[in-house]
Amino acid sequence: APQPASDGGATGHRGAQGADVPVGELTFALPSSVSSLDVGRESGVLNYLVATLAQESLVSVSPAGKLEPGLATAWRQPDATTYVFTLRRGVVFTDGSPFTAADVVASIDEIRDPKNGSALAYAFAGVSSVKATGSHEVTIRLSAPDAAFIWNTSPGGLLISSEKFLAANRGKVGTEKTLLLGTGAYRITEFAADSHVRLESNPHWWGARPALRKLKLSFVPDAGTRLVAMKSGAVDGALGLAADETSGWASAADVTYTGDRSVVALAFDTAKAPWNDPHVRRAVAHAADREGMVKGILHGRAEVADALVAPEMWGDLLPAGQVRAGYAKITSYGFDLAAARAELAKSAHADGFTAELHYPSSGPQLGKAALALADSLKKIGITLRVKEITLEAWVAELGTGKQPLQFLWYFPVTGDPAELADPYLNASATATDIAHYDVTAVNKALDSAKADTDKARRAGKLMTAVRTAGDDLPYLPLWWGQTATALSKDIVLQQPGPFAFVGPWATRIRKAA
Amino acid sequence: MNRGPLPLRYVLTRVGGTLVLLFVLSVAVFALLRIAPGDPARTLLGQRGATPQALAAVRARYHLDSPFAAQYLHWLGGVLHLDLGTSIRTGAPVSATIGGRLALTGQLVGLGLAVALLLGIPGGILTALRRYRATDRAVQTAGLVALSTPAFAGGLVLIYLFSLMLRWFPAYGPGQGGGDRLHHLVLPAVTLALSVTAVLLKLTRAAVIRELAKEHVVFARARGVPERRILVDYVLRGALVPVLTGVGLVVAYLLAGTVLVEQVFALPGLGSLLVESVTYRDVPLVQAEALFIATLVVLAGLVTDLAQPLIDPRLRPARTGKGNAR
Amino acid sequence: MTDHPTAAGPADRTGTTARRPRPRIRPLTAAGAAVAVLLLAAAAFGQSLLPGWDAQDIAAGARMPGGGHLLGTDALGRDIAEMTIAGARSTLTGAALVALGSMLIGNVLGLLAGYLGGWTDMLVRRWADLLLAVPALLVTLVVAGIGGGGYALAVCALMVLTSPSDIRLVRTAVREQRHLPYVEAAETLGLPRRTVMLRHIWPNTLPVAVANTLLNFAGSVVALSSLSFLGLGVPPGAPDWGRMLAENRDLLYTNPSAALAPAVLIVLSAVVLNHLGDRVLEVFSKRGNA
Amino acid sequence: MTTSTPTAEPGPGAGTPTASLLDVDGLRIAATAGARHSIVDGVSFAVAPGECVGVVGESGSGKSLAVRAVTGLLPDGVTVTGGTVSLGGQDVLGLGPRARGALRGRRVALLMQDPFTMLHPQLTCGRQIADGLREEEHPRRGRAARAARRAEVVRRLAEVGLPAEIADRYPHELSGGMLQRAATAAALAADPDLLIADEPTTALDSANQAAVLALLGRLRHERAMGLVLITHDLRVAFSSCDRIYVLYAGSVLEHGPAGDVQAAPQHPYTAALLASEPSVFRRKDPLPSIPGSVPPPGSRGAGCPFAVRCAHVAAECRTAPLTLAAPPAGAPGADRRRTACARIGALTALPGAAGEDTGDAGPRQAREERTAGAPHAGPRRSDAALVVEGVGRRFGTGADAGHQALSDVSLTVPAGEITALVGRSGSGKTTLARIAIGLETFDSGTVRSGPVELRAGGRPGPADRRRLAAHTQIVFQDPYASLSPLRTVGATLREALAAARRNGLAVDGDRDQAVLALLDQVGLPAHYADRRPAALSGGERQRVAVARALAARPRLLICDEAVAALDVSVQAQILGLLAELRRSQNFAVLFITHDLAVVRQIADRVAVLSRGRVVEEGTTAEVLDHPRHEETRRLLAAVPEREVAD
Ligand SMILES: Nc1ncnc2c1ncn2[C@@H]1O[C@H](COP(=O)(O)OP(=O)(O)OP(=O)(O)O)[C@@H](O)[C@H]1O
Ligand SMILES: Nc1ncnc2c1ncn2[C@@H]1O[C@H](COP(=O)(O)OP(=O)(O)OP(=O)(O)O)[C@@H](O)[C@H]1O
Ligand SMILES: [Mg+2]
Ligand SMILES: [Mg+2]
Repeated sequence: APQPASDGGATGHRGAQGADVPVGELTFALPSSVSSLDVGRESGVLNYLVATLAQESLVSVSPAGKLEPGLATAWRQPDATTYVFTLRRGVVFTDGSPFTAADVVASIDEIRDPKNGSALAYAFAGVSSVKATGSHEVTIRLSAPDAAFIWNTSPGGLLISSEKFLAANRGKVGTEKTLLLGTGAYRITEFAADSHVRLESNPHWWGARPALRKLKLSFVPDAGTRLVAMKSGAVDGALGLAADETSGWASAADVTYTGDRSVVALAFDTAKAPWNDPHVRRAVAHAADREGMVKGILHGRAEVADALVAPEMWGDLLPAGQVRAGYAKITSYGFDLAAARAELAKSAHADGFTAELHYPSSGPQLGKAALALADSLKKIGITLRVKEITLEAWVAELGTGKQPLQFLWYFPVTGDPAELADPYLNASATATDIAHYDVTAVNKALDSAKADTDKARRAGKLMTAVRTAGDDLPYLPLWWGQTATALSKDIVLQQPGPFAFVGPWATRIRKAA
Repeated sequence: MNRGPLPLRYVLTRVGGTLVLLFVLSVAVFALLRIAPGDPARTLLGQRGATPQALAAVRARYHLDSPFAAQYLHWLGGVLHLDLGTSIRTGAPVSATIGGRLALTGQLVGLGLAVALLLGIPGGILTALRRYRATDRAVQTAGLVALSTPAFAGGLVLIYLFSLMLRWFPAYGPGQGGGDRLHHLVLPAVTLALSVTAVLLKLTRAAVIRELAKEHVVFARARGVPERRILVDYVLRGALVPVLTGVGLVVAYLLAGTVLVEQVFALPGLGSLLVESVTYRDVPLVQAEALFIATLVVLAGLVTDLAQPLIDPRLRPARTGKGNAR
Repeated sequence: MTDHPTAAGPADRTGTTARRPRPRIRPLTAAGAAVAVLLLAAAAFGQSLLPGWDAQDIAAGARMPGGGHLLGTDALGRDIAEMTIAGARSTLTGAALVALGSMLIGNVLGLLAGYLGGWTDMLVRRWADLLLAVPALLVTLVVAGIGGGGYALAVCALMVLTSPSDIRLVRTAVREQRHLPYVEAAETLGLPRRTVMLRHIWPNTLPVAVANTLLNFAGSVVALSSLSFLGLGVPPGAPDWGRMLAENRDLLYTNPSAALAPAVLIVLSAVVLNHLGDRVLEVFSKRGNA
Repeated sequence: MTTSTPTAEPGPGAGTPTASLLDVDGLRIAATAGARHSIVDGVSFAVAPGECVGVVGESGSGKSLAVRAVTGLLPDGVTVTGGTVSLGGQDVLGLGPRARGALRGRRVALLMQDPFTMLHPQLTCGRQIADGLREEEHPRRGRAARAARRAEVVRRLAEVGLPAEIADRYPHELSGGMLQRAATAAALAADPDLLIADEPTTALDSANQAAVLALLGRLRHERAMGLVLITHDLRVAFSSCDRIYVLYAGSVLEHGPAGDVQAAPQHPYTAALLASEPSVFRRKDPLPSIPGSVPPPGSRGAGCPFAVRCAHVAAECRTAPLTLAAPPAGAPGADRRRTACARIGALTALPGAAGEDTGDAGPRQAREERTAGAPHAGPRRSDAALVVEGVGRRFGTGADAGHQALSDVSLTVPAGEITALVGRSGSGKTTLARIAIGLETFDSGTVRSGPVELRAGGRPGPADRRRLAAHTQIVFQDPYASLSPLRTVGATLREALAAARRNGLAVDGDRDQAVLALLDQVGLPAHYADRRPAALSGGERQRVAVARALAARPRLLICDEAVAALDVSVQAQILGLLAELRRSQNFAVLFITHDLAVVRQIADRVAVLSRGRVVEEGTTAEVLDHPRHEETRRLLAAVPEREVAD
């Protein structure tokens, strides 16, 4: 299995060792509110942190990003469009009912039902049928080959509940009264929307009993309050901290930074002036002081991005070394205002122009980056107006194509480069290709990679697509993000990696040795 | 004191006026949410899942694409049956969601109001009695600073002092159970009360000073009515109506303050619910909550209005015309 | 003290020709006025006197005080001291706009309602009641939040929502003046009603309106910075105390001055404005011609 | 400035009763806020049990402050700076606030001017009377005690002539006269030895005035209580007090037995005051007045404060310290009197109220002269300045019963004549005046104000308002609110002139010149054009108000109680001014007043209004000398004047 790249991986103070003794109850702060536990309903990043403790998927993802057995002990792919999962036996839901194939089918059908408007619907959009082909066997057929599909059966795309439960509680799942039902390592015992969730370990879980018996996740949206809570000992740790927030935390906690595979990029609409002019895009790329942004705005807690796809996203497709080598060949546009001016002079907009860039209020670091960019663009004659809008408005704006210059801010849920490459670089993905990037070679490479079951060949095709796009600059990748986990000095989180929070992360909490 | 019954006409006019006010407000809120740009369906589906079919399904489910009047009537019909719809974001019934938050915010506002009343009114009386002296100036200055400090900044300072330095009170969260809840709500309530206390202080001080200067107070002194009785029965009674009106008005301040205070202290109350619902454009929730808050404020106003004739006989209908001296 | 008689009978004879002593200017008030002038000067000239206030040094990032930066720098490497001075403009302008706009609305509607009475009065009063029934900050939050977070929208919403206090105040003041002999004398001179309203009544209601405007100004500084704290308010990058406070809050435990400087100025300007407003009211109510 | 020396004080031998209830000696009061200046400069007076002492003097002379100092209730911003006050032999100035508070109610109580503000609006009258009862005699706790208190309250109400049910009434449910009685009962609740009544009747109409004065007199006798009556109304003081102190600008200028002082004043100020008081029985032609006005505190020179206005002033008056000395023997009651006039020896008998003054031709002759030109049959309608016919006005609509302020009122104001409108408070005088000038609507009847026909039920339109403005102008009662506080006198007058020009008056010459001419007409110096109202005295303000009205060269001037708020000296000035202007400009005047003496002094005709109806109308002489209607007789009877002339 590929190890996380050294600079994208954990940079904690101590090794992830811990004593194997039971831990009573811990409280962790989460940085914003959760008002529904159902990830299909409220598709925030934080819901996953909670839901993956209580619910499982067919396959699981190791902290390093490797696909491993989950509720399916094995899976095979008889042909390019068929997946057969053999389910684990003897598993029970936390309400005591046994886990069977019908539950899997019901869970997937729930997501696919357009009436439910599930946020996960995209993951099963290419599925033509889901059938229980035995009491403990499920067969999924796709309408077209999709080599990355297996990732959609990991917690990022599917969390399984019981058929009976789903039928009885349609539309109410994840609320205070109707908690999540799953087979996971923990059982949710209490949920107060926008306040906290309580969980306790599930004695009937099929895995090893976790050391941490009970935990409480508190939602503390205010950064200052969060820090005071840590300093005053009201919480034992905090998850999902923004990189720029952690400066005050060092004295109170151990802070671990891990690449979270997320990417922040600028998307140029290549179908619209002035962004259809590659010189303009290059001028902007040269004017973006990405090193400075990472250093200044993110306090060094991020990595300057060479491409849209973070290196960890290649998972077990391609060894880290080869990913880096491939990325190294992408034309790099270093910070160079003179070069930027020269590019702009070559363009059809030599006298400069005015553009607008919106960022979501939940991403202040994006705003700061935009301001930094505006500052240097001003020097080459481009006026960039920066505007803050709500996350809601920003999300709504993304697909509409009204803004020719946009931020792309993406948190992947899988460990496959296609998750980003397919929607954003393939011209056939009309809803998501916000750059309207349409290069035949790239389209072809992506299409054939989709059907290719050979890992190496597929990796090659994807790399071609990513590299070509890197040179063409429909997106200017700014940085690959990191997330910070702060834990009090007497506990540790084993194996903190870029995929640490895709699975039941709390099972890896230990008392510090 | 024998209290005549409340004038019926007065009560009816006030209650009728309140109902009209609420109706206009509900239309306004409803219109506002429809006019505003953005699309809750998209937010709901997130970045990845916004396929046209899914969008259409969501819109149909929440009646997002029917005409305005139809939407409003549908909603109003629901409201009259005590059905406020379901939250787009959580799928839970709006009434239950609001109901679930009500207790905490109610306690917060109640405690805040209690703090404000207990500090502001006696403070106002004290400063009025000691007017233009050192105590008065000191208290007034403190009030001025309290009034001028944004709630979130005040909250941060209090957290820093009392949670981090002195460790007297917890920094965040609602706590569990009566005593613990109270312990958790002390700092938020004080934060919430800061500016309102200052407002009540100012108001009470002005009202008491105005009353103290009244002829009837001088006359009461001049005929030997004991000082204490003058203060309680004459001065304070006279100041009651303006202070009461002020208390009715500060309810609005308090409710507005909860937004910031709940944010700072991570309290899951109506204020933070509103912020979240606004961010996600959870139309049914925002609508119901806005209306709910407006109703509270309007009711507070109504109560103070109706209380006035009870306190002030001049506002009651005269039993007989002015008699003539005989 | 009022100078006009009670409804009942001949004038109160205690109002005499003696001119009451002019209210002394207290040292505190003088200091307040000086601070207000300084703040206004910073708002007016700060940005031109400090041409480099928005110079970024992004690679250097947030620095501690020292090295030519009195209060350190923010995440974009901008000097916090200079930003704070430059920030007076947007904070105070926004709040002043709210206060003045509300004063304008309040004076126009209050004057019309108070002078004309009848239907106009009824409508204006209902309108004020309606606005009073909604907590201003909440509505601004909803309007600005849902309407797309525009600063202009927030200022306008706050302006409209602040106006009922002005409307009521001016209306009451006008109604107090409305039937005073000097107004009726102007009417019996055959002066047009507009003239009576604008030249006779209005100037006499002005002191209360001015005092209230100062108080509203102070309130708006606080309200706008609260909105900035919630992420609604001035556009990003603009120097604004509320925004700076919100943005630099995470520096609180490393470089407290980054967050404290704007916070202190918010509180200071609100205190000064509140104090001046109170004083104006006090002085004019003592003079008895408010 | 002076202190009255102890030797000049009325000693025991000087006829004052020995067991003094109140002894004020050399009391000084000064303002402490802002510039420190003296307000009361060493005032001494004494009150014996059962005695009624009157303190008279023009507005601002320090009457109220002096007695408030006695009760320890000085307002903020003024303090006692010297002298002694002893109540029943006990020096009270040295006592702490608590001890002084304990004296109030029992030793001394204060009754104030305005019955409408003196009682707490939210407490019943009974409750407020009970609050003052002595606690040891009427305990508050216990059922029986409460019933006893209630009975006591009823008894107290009966004492002031009010029925028991008043105990449960709130002040706003009572009339002014009833309120003043209730307040009196409250003031007497703790049975004080001394009652100080500070202008107790000023806010009442003459009928109520007389009743309240009678009540106070009766109570004083029944209770053998000392009574200090503060008033600016000389008639009131002389008719009901035993002794009189004349206060002027913070000093006592004269004191002595009421009858003696009235008959033979020993100070020119007293004499001038008495002279300028109009009489209800005869017209004084001209009515003497005192020039100028009371100097405000802080601008008083050395010597006699009255020197600047005194007709008999000599050099010594401006320098000699003020001392109270006995008048020369021979003056009535000389042994019991003191005067502060330094020239008392030099001045021969000053005219008193009894003395027939300057060139008065006698009442009947004057009357005949005046009425000779006017036909007895009544005024001619054709050239009348104002014709009111069958006018009715009802206030209040809908549910509450409403109040018929005017019913079927007809009145004619002939051109060039002064018509007085009299009636008790609330009779509808002001309402009628406001209707005549278009400030108030009316329900029925017709009103013709010169060329303008006003219609019932609506306000005049802009054109009518202008024509009305050119014909009719008004002077209001309250000089303090009559002028826009922010505008200078000049600006006010310029605006009036501009309005007059717009309304069709041909004003020739320069506007500033016209302003000066107006000021000159009302007897104000030119430099007053730059002053703001705050810098003017009440009389001066009223002159400006007259000047503003004159700017339009009206044919009808309505004066609504235009002199009611002024001191007699100033009232005389304004009355003289009006009479003279009427002569020179020949406009008609509708003169509203409740003071029959003023009517006698100025009016050609008089109409009596009672409860919204005109009950009597005729020439002044007819109506005042041979009243036909009950109401007129009652009004006349209420005038507190001893008929000295007839
Ligand atoms: N609180 C005060 N502070 C300063 N000066 C005052 C105050 N109260 C009264 N004065 C001044 O003291 C003087 C005397 O006032 P006072 O009220 O005793 O007069 P008065 O003789 O009772 O007059 P009036 O007939 O008008 O009641 C006036 O010139 C007045 O302006
Ligand atoms: N605007 C009004 N609304 C209701 N009632 C009114 C109004 N104006 C006057 N009245 C009533 O009409 C009656 C006549 O009042 P008006 O003022 O004309 O009396 P007045 O003779 O001028 O009395 P005063 O001597 O007290 O000035 C009074 O009972 C008064 O209460
Ligand atoms: Mg007085
Ligand atoms: Mg009147």
